[in-house]
Amino acid sequence: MTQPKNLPSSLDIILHEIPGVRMTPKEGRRIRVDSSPDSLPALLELLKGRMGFMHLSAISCVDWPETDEFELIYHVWSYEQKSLVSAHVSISRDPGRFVSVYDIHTPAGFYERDIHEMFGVVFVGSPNLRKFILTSWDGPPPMLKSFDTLGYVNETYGWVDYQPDWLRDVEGKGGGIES
Amino acid sequence: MNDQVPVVGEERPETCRAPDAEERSLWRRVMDQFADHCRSRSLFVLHYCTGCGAVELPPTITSRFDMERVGVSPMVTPRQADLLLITGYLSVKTLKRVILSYEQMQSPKYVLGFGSCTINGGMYWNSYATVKRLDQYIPVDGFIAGCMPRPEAVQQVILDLMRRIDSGQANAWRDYYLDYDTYLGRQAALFGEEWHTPTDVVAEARHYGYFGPGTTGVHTARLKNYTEWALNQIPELLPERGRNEKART
Amino acid sequence: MRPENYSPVQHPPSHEYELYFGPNHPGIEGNYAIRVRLNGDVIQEAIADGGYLHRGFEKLMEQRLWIQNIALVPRICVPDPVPMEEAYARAVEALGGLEVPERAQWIRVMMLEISRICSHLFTFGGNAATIGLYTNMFWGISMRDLFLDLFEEITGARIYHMYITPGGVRRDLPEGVLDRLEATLDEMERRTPEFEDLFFDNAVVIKRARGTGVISLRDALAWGVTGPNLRGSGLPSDVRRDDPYLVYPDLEFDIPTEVEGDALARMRVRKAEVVQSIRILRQVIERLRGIEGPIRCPLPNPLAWNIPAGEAYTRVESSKGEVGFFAVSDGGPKPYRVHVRGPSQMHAVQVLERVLKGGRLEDVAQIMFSLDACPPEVDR
Amino acid sequence: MDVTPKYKGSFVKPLKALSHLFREPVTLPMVPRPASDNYRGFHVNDWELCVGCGTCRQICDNAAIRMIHIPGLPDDPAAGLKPRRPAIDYGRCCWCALCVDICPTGSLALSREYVHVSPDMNTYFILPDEKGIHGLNFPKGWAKTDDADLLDLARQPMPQRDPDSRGDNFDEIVHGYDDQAAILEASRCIQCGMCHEACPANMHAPEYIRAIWEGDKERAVREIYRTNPFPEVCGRVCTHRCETACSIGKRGAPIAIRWLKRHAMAALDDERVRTIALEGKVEDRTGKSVAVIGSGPAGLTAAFDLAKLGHAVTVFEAKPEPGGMMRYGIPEYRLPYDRLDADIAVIRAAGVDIRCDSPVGPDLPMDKLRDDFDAVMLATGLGAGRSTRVPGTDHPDVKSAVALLDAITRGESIDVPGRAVVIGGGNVAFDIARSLARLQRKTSGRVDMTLVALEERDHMLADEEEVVEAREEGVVVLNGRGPRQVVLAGPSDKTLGGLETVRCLSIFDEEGRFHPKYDDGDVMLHEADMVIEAIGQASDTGYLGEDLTEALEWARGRIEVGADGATSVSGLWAAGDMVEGPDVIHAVAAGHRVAESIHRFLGGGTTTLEAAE
Repeated sequence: MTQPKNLPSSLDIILHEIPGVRMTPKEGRRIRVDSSPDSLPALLELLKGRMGFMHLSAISCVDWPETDEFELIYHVWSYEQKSLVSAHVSISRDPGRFVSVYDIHTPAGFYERDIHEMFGVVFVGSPNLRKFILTSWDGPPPMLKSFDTLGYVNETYGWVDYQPDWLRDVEGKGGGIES
Repeated sequence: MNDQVPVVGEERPETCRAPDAEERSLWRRVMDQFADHCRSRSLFVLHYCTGCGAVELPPTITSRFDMERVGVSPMVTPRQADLLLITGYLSVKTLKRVILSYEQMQSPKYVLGFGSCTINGGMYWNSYATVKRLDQYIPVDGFIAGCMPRPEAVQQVILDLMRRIDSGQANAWRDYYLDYDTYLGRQAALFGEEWHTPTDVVAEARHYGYFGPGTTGVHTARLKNYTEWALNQIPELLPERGRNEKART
Repeated sequence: MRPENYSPVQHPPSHEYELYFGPNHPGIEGNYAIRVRLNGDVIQEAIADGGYLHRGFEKLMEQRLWIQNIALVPRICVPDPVPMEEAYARAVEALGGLEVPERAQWIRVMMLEISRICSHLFTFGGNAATIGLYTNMFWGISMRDLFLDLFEEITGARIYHMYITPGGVRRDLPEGVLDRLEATLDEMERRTPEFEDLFFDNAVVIKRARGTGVISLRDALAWGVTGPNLRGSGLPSDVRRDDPYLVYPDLEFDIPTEVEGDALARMRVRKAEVVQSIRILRQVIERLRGIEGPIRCPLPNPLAWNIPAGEAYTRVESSKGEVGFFAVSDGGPKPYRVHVRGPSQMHAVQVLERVLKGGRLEDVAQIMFSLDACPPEVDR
Repeated sequence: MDVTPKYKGSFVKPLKALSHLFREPVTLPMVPRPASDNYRGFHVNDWELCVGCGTCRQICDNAAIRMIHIPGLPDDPAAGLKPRRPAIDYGRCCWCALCVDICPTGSLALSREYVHVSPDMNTYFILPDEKGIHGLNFPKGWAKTDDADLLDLARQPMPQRDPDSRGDNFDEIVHGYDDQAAILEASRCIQCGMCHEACPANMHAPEYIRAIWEGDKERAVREIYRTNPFPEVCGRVCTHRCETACSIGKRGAPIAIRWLKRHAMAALDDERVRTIALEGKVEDRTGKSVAVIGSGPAGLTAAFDLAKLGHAVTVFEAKPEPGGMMRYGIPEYRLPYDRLDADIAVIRAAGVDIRCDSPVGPDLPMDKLRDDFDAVMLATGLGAGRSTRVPGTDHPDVKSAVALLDAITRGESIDVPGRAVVIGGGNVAFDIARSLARLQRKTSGRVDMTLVALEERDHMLADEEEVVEAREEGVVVLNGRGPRQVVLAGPSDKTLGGLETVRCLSIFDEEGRFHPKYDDGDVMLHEADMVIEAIGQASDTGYLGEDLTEALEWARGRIEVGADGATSVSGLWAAGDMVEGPDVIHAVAAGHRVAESIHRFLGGGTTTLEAAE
């Protein structure tokens, strides 16, 4: 089974109905779609309703501090077209707020909760944004690029200071661990 | 009962200590050694999969590597378990449950750390979520190298532990009583000042005869608030408290 | 025992209560917890509670070189590590434009399928144990161990192989390992009827598992169920077939399905998948004997390896469902971002919460096992 | 829920499990099984092979490897040996074996031992040797294989002229890497730093290689100029001690560090290079003045450093152009004069006053220099050729290589001999042999050039590529032969007939002194019109004057100096070939040391250019 040749063109027709959307076919059943934040729910709705992109494979979030943006990527798969559309939207980092797509794709519930936990993005309308993984965490959202995990670790936990016999011998001779 | 529930405001500074071997009568020494021997031949492992290493426990317990032939078998409740296997990395969230489970186990109890993660952080040395050194939070009787240790290595560490129990050398559990204040301090540093557990370790330390200078201190002093709160929650204990107060006045 | 930092609450009526199921509980797979609100023994509400195995993988991967991450990825899913390696390697290959040599592709398929069998045997054992049938567990685990021996021979490690690397695999197959794999497959086939008798034809199993934890196809699609669980509800969908990778298009295999969508159906799908995996492996053995060549494309010096900026989303069919890796490179020596989509992220949280509702307390463990949820994959 | 009762179980079927009662048990004995052939157990490290490069530490994802300095192990920067070995923290290790797959020497491997049990945490930090963690000599498990090597052991080929197109001209042979090849070559570097320590001038090779890999040529040039004001020269003719020490070279071809330097320099225009080179130049003048005698690499390096530190530096050069041996010794096909000029232009731009055609002597007495300047540095090199002094060498057609090379550089017309023999096996011998061969081809179209070296082929003093390229150009290289006498064409003919050589049995005596032994039975005559001696040079220090020669301390014909180049006479320094050999980069290193010492002497304190950065 190969990718239907007409998929990009038929997608194109649909995508013309939504403002602010650009499509880039990529290799191997992957299509990248860049969307404006406002158009995203309509885009997912259309993809689901008209083209059968009903499986929300994942929502990925990428932190771009340089442009002060969060990039959200919605990966939707169509069991009929056997293709994956990755819809990219960029939202402002402060405040990181976006609309939930839970009413279109149920799995979004978990992914939005996860992104909320790890990046601090608030999804308006998401059914459950309570903490799940980081219940005993009160620091900043750890996946932010600004969070320095090694720095935190050095501050919070202790390391073993090994003193094996061979090391003492070597140190006695003037050697030792090199920095 | 007096031993188990310290009364609010009551100072009991004196330490107590279980008799050393030479102080014990011959009969007791023989009986203790016999008990150690029996204990080493029937270790119940708490069924708690704390990390990746747990995936090698089913093979260890089941037919192929069959640890049951030396009396090691899984136990579902901490109350009846002797051995707590920390099978790899511990997230902070899990460590809380591990400490709660550990405190529920009856002494003497043993802890084994599996693999790199329990020794010095392992693979996840720069992860914000996992604890780097297990022995800072609970006393550990032994470690195994590996990531993860294979069943034969697990067998060897358990056999080693059995040997040490048999010869009366596996006594890390006593450290928890003797240094409870330090352990509690480290736990609280990680979990926050609110941290407390339902088990009254100080009273247990008295009970087992390992109430030392390090058992109480600045950190355990904080627990009094919670003890008082607990006493108020459990009505049956209240007359007890009244009686003690009366006796004091 | 009361949970830590407990605060007093108004006691509910005695027939309605809340129960902490896990993380320290024999009936739970891995270090995971479910809070259930019960009326009698009927579950009113289930709330999944994860994070006990959280290590911050996605953060850690941003701190390590592209090559160093091959050591990290298998640890995302303990019972079925190979698909994680494959998904990561393929993401790097897609970003870096690497071509995997043919022999390496076949070896990778072999690894993936052995891993699938191992994982299914593990689940089979665990699932039986939750119904109280320990013989199955003993059989399943010791059968799996024979495959782990093969892993050890090929990769030098039993559980975490760290064998698949971007561009191929790390070592060629040792001499004669294909024969031993064939012998193990023979043994597996010989044992399959016994497993059938012991488990699938066992009245206890059928009574317990039939009609338990039912997911209709409609719900399965809506809730994002994938893998054997989705096929247990009737949709013949498989990433290996729909979004093919490696040499799967050259292989003949069926996609087994069941229509009931209950715990039993899901287990039957897994059993049928093991048969298909054996079928695939026999073809792989046949082909591997005739393919010589390099096992890895030339890689740049791993200490000076910048991958061109871009992004890639790769999917792999693991024993638990669809694994997805979304890797973003900013042109640097380390990944800018890797997002791991584990199938259990759906199965163990939203799906489990929904399926448990209205179920019975004693079925919690069984349902969780029948969904083959893998907690480390949820927590990452 | 309505479910079709498709399956109907039986209570009897599971009883089949009872048949297992009579099967062989799957249970294994309770001893650790032997692990598989490529098992990843505990580390083993062959200390004989390990060079202490620390690449394992770099690749380790878990920071589990620390390098331990162990006194008593071989410590030889020039050979790329560091007295340190990796120690592994089994509280971190994940047995991914990337350290094994990247190990440049192949010393590190994983054994098949996998049981280590102890309550003592200190036992989890181990210093692996070849016996393994418990000294039990378990067999090796996961070890390096050819197809799994993570390092690229092959060098990027260097495009260069083929023998046909280079044999009759003095155009540069090497073309230099293009950007792509340079990045690929730089990417092979594992940043172990062996080259840095092996380099006499301690050049920051890892840093500039990394900068080239990142495409940042400016940073590369900046790193190069931190320690070397002759990058154009050293990028071409350096004896590259760094490449000898390179860890990759232990099993493969070392990184082409020299050519990468050449590439970085070629990538920037001279103007930009000058700006970068003069960064950090002190603006304030100190008011002190320094005289440097000789404009070779040692003198000019010191001059450059001192000028950057704010001193007024004047260089006195006897010859018409600056550069010393770099110009008058090294042929143009190896080092084009315009590239040398580029380096010198940078030094001039730093404010160094180079006065050519100014020999120290009657017109410019040494005493006057010492009076006029606050400090004087001698860097006059080895300008005079030495003779073998075998019979017949006083013949006018027996020439010194140095003098001939000098004449070729000056463009003086030479009577190109139809047939020539060169005595010597060093780089100078090849320089003159190849230069003359070019002239032969240019004038007569054919080459008849024989080079006679005392050393065997495997122990030639010259660089390997010199030997190979000379042969390609038609030079006949004869090894293991020593000169016996220069013979005349006939008993009455005064013209040169050729050179007689004998087989050399050994070069050094038991005490390691130069004392060749010959087999007098094996004599060969090489007919020639010219014999050139290239067996070493001597310094001509006549300009010093008798008083100063008397005042200085000498050792074996060379001025004795301290580690910082200061002579026994206050205010006088000496460096370069006249003090110690043998090549440009050593001279550069010596120049730096002298500059630092002079700077301190002039009251500059301990501030150095390195520190000023």
